[in-house]
Amino acid sequence: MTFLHDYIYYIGAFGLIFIGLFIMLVKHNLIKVIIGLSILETGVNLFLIAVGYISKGTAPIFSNSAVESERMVDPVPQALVLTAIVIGVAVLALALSLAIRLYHHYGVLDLRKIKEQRW
Amino acid sequence: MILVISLLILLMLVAAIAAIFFKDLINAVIASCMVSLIASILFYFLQAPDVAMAEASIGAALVSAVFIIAIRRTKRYEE
Amino acid sequence: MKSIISLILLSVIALGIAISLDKIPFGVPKTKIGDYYIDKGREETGAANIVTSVVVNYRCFDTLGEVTILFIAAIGLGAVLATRRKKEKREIEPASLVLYAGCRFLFPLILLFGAYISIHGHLTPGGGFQGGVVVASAFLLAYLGCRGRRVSETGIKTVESLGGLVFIVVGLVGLAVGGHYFLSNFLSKGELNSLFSAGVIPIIYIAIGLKVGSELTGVIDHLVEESE
Amino acid sequence: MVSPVLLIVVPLGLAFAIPLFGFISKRIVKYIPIAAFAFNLAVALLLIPEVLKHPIVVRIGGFPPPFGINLVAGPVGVLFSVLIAVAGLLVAIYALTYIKEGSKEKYHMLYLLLLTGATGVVLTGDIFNLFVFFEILCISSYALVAYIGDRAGIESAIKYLIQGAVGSSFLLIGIGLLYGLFGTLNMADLAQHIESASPISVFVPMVLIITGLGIEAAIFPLNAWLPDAHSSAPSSISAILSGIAIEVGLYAVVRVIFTIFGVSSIFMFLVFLGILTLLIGEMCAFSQKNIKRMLAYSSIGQIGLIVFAMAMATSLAVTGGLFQLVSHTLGKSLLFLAVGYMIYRSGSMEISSLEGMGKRMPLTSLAFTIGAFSIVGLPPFVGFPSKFLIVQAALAKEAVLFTGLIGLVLLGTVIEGAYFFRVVQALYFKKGNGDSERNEAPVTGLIPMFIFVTLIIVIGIYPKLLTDVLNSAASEFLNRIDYIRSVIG
Amino acid sequence: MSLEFLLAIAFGGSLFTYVLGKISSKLRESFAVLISLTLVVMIVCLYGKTIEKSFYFGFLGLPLILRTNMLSWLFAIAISVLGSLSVIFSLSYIKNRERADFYYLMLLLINAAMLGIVLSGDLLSFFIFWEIMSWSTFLLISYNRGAALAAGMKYIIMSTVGSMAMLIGVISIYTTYGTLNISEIAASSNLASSGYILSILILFFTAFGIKNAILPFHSWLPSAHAEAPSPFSSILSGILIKMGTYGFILFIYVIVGLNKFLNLGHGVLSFRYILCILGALTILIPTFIAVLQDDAKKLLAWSTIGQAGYIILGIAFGTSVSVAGGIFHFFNHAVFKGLLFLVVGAVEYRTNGIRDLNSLGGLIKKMPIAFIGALIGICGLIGLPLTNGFVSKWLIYKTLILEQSPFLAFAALFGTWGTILYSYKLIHNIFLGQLPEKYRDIQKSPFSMQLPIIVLSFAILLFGILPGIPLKVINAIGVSFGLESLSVTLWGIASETGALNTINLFVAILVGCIVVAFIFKAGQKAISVGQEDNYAAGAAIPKDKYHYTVDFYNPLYRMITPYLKDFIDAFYMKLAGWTQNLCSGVRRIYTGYVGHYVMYIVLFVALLIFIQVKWSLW
Repeated sequence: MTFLHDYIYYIGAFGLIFIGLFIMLVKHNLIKVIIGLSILETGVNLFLIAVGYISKGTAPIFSNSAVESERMVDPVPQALVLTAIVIGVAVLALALSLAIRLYHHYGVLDLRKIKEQRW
Repeated sequence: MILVISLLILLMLVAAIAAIFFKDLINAVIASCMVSLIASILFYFLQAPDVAMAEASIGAALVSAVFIIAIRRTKRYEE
Repeated sequence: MKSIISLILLSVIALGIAISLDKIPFGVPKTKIGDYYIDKGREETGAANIVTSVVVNYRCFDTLGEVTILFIAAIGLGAVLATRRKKEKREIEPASLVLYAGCRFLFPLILLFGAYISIHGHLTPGGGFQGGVVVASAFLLAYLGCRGRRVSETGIKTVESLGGLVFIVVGLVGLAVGGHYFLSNFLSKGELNSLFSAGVIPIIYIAIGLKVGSELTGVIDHLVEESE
Repeated sequence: MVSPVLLIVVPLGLAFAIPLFGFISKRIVKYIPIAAFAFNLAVALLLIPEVLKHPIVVRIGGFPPPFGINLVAGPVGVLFSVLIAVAGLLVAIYALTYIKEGSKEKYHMLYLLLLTGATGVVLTGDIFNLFVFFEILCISSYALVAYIGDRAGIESAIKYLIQGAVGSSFLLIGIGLLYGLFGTLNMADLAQHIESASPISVFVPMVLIITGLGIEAAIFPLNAWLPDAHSSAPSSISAILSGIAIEVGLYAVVRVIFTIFGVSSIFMFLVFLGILTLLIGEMCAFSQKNIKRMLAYSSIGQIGLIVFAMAMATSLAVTGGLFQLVSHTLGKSLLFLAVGYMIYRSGSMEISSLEGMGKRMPLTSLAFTIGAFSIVGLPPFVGFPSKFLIVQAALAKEAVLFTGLIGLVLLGTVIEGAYFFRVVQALYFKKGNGDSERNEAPVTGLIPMFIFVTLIIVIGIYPKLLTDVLNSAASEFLNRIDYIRSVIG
Repeated sequence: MSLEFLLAIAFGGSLFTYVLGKISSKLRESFAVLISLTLVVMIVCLYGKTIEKSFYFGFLGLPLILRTNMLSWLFAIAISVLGSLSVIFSLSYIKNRERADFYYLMLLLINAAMLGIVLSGDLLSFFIFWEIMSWSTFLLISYNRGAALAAGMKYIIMSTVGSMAMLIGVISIYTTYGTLNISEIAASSNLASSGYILSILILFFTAFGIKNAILPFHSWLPSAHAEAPSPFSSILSGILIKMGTYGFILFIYVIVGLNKFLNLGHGVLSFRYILCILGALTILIPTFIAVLQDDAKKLLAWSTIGQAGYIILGIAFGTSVSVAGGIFHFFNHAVFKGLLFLVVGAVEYRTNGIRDLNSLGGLIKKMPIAFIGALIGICGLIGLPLTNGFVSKWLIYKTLILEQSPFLAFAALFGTWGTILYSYKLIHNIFLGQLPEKYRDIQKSPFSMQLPIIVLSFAILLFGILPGIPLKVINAIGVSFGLESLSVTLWGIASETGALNTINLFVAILVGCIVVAFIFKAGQKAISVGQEDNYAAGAAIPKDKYHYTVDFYNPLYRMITPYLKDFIDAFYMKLAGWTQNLCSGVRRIYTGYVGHYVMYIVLFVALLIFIQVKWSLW
């Protein structure tokens, strides 16, 4: 149980990261690769938040003065993840628009067939 | 509590793995949407409500919508 | 074959990361910076939501960069998807009545919700980003329900620009009056937990909200525009 | 006193304001980048004397360094800012008439933002802020590579994007690990605490960060995007990507290795990596038929040389590496600009289609020739003193190994000479097959080329212009204690 | 007269000529001649002066030094005189060609750079001027297009290899001695170990050997000389490759010093001996390859390599007589090879670019001045008495025989036989015999072409009859190296082992000529027959095929051809081919499939982590 408590978030986060990377490594379909990218980014975000977590902490919001005595979790990773999420969506949107244009030009999304730029 | 979380994480990983195998890209997108949703629940458990909101609205809703629009304009099935 | 190689490589990386993670125990406080923010954040910024104070004040340069990235994505998307052919009026299959009515009903509510989230970013969870995304999702809904309706591109661009400029100008005013620091919090902090508090934070967050909302709307607009 | 923060904020503000200017008049939009970089150049030049005395630390929002974000305008930062401003200004002038298709407004916005991101990367003193500016740089380059929207551009952009996204994810994981280990994001603060952790646990974040940044820096196994992207982008963007973007990536790698981690044990590995990058770049360029691809591969080779020089980590070597970096920026930007109009006139990127260009576009061909000679390292052009310094640094190591390695470097130079001389021959001494009437590039294209040529020759003849700044920049890289002291106090 | 002023005129003049060319071609030509003549006058004024002066701005903290002494002066005067003659020759040669501005710019730039090389007093400026010379030469070799492009590429690649070797050498010297000033290095080089000096010499001699085309590095030269414009070929062959010779002299005698040089290595394996052997081989093989050539300029190019062998042999042998012979032979070679290239250039000019020896002939009546030039030129080349070539070769033979080096002496003599063969072939196939139909109406060469030919022919005879004039300078150079002084008289050299006195020779040959002339007069008149007046059983004779100059020396060819394959060049070509294949192979790693690229990234990370975890290297 302590093992689960200590590592389950890390396992989840890096599980997502490696699944995302695996998709990007072995899949040929561009949309699939972008899905892999999105999973990878979710994993990274989860990992960052997990780093900042403090056992039995509360959210870093002073909604009223009563909670002050309690420990609060680290707000910095949350700020970082907010930024990272937005960066992620920016990259995904750009990637998908490129995919749409690529499909226009090539008629396929199979990356093995999109090899005009090489060597 | 920890068991619930473990179960959620397991579900999330299963959804992610499922995204590898779906030939129908819409299904894969829905799987990844599910990953995002569960992640946002986990964020909430990790005392990060701001991030949970952002992940839920961006990761689960907006990105999936963008994916679906993109799939509509390209091809639905992976060959 | 390829997946086996990939798995081997990934497991090597996993091993390395595990070694590193061993030094980062889960759930243990490790940072003096976070503590500093929690201790001093309220006095220094006047925001009840420490995450907001970090995002908009301590690390607001990141945030400036972040809205820039979204801005780039919106422009880039426009540049990539730009079509040279004229937009002609096409016959658009109208959405079902339920959807149409629902959209018309929900659209203002969602907008309101988004505005609320943006404005109360320094008090409650949420803020400009989340609010902006909610606003954008309202427009997404509008595209689903009221097909054929388009947001004016000029409007989006203006709001986008103005949002960014407000951010920068607030920063430059800070540079000019607020002790010569860019983006310093030069307005009065006000009383904690009240709407008009935390100096420039609400102003910046509203600007961010407008900017994020308009940018994401622009992104959706560009994507949907040609989808028929 | 001018604040270095203006270097970032003013171009950013102008970029945001471009749509508003666009409502007033479509014409003035294209002059905004010129105004922005002229301003930046002036500010950066004003900063130089002050910075040479002691680095300027700017606190954003007024919070002291480990708690707020800070900018560090040291000699390195200002050197790069000047470089970015010069290249940005000249390429913006070039783009006045070069960019004809697509939405010009979007092009100019993205262009401004790309260089703003680059300036941010070199000035920031916070590693997550570095990540953010790095993403600005990368994402705007993805968009600009795809800007024309033809097959090659889109294909290259998506490939670039996928690799770049993997890289930035690695970078973010690395930053997360560092934050978990040390609880801070400030680079000076990290550098201060880095020894307190066990080397093995610091190693993994270091590898991840180097990989993430190294993708933009085009170090050997990570550089597959470069030839595609550089050859498919519009030539003005190729000039910036090749002249600024990869240099800034390299800056980030070097900054991370030298200042944050301060690991001297990995330098030997980087020396070999640099040599490998150099040889592979030059060999790939040797058998190219496409001129822009050839130039792109040549950039890889040059980056290898710079990595090699930097990794020797002596004062002389880092000075030489920085000098090589400056000379590469000047030379390669000039080459891409010159090639841009040649391709425009001949309608093809094949080297064979450039035959006889010496007659059709004499001034442009001359600019190309001078750029090529400078890249190869022939005197009296700027490439020579930089190569000289690098060779000197390697021989000053007084080790047989380094003498052998410098032999390999110079072998790479011979290959480089071979393919550049071949192109020069094609320009001047082969009969063109098309029309041969004179059709020179427009004045706005020639002015930046002329300024680049002037810089190349003047610095080549009188390298002392640069060496003071380069020396203090090199010592900023090498003295991490001073850096930490100047930031944390 | 300051040296930087001289160089400023040389470089500035070349650029200004280009600018003037845009205005008017007349102006450009007169200005080019003016500049080159000014340089000659200025250098003549420098005679006997010793100046050493640092330039007012340095380069990367290193001072740039210009200096002149007797050695520099001898080279400088050769450069400026031959340079101005070839500019004058170019006036009509290049007149109607396109891109004449460029031609003059490069010609003057190369001359200026060569002056810079010989006038530089430190190795850095030496290297800078060397490089400027290298790339401008490349541009000018490629000027003729066509086959010239490949020749230019070959030249520049080999030259870059040499320059890079030299760059390492220069910087290595700087890191060891902390200075690049030649006289300071010379003063401190005694302290260095011979191993270090040997490695430095090997680096530099690679560079100089490539420029000087000694044997393993010669393969760029034939095509480059053949394809360059003829006035430039004469500079290339006469002066430019001799920059390598200058480097050899500078390093052996000035920087390293003779004593140190002679003591590098032992016996057969001594550095000096190896250099001599290389010189001897450079005489032997290229001379006979020259016999096989059918292209006049190629023939002269191979001959240049052979003659360069004599020079290297003389210099590397290292006695005072041999050094004097080597330097004198350099000077003479500049004169007569310059002359021969100009003659071939004149013929080429009139015959519209024909240099094929098989299709020329009988031009003696049409171009008498050129014929006389060629005759005197080949006399000098062979080393007939009363020409300057005789004196220098005599000095070299004498040393070799006196010092009892049979192989080297044999090589030198045998090389002369080959020289006679190809020289005769050259003059016979161009000027003697019958005039082909198509050259009936050929004109005499214009005056601007005749003038350089006349001047150079005169110089050959003058220095052949009065060798004391240059030998005095050369003796002074030798003395400054610490060699024994020779007793030079105006007519030759007086020494106890056999004096050289050209007056006696002159009288003897005059008498001999008169006797031969009488015998010739007394003989039968030859009957001249038309070229088509051949009997071939009534069949028409294809003129080109049965032209009697075709397959000159055919029996000899059959004898020596199998042994004279240029396997070194073949090896270089093969190497180039391998490099090309390797390069095409390497770039296949960029497969174009993104999955592979992502794999590279992941591989990089995994590899680093694996190494660190496994071995903890870092």
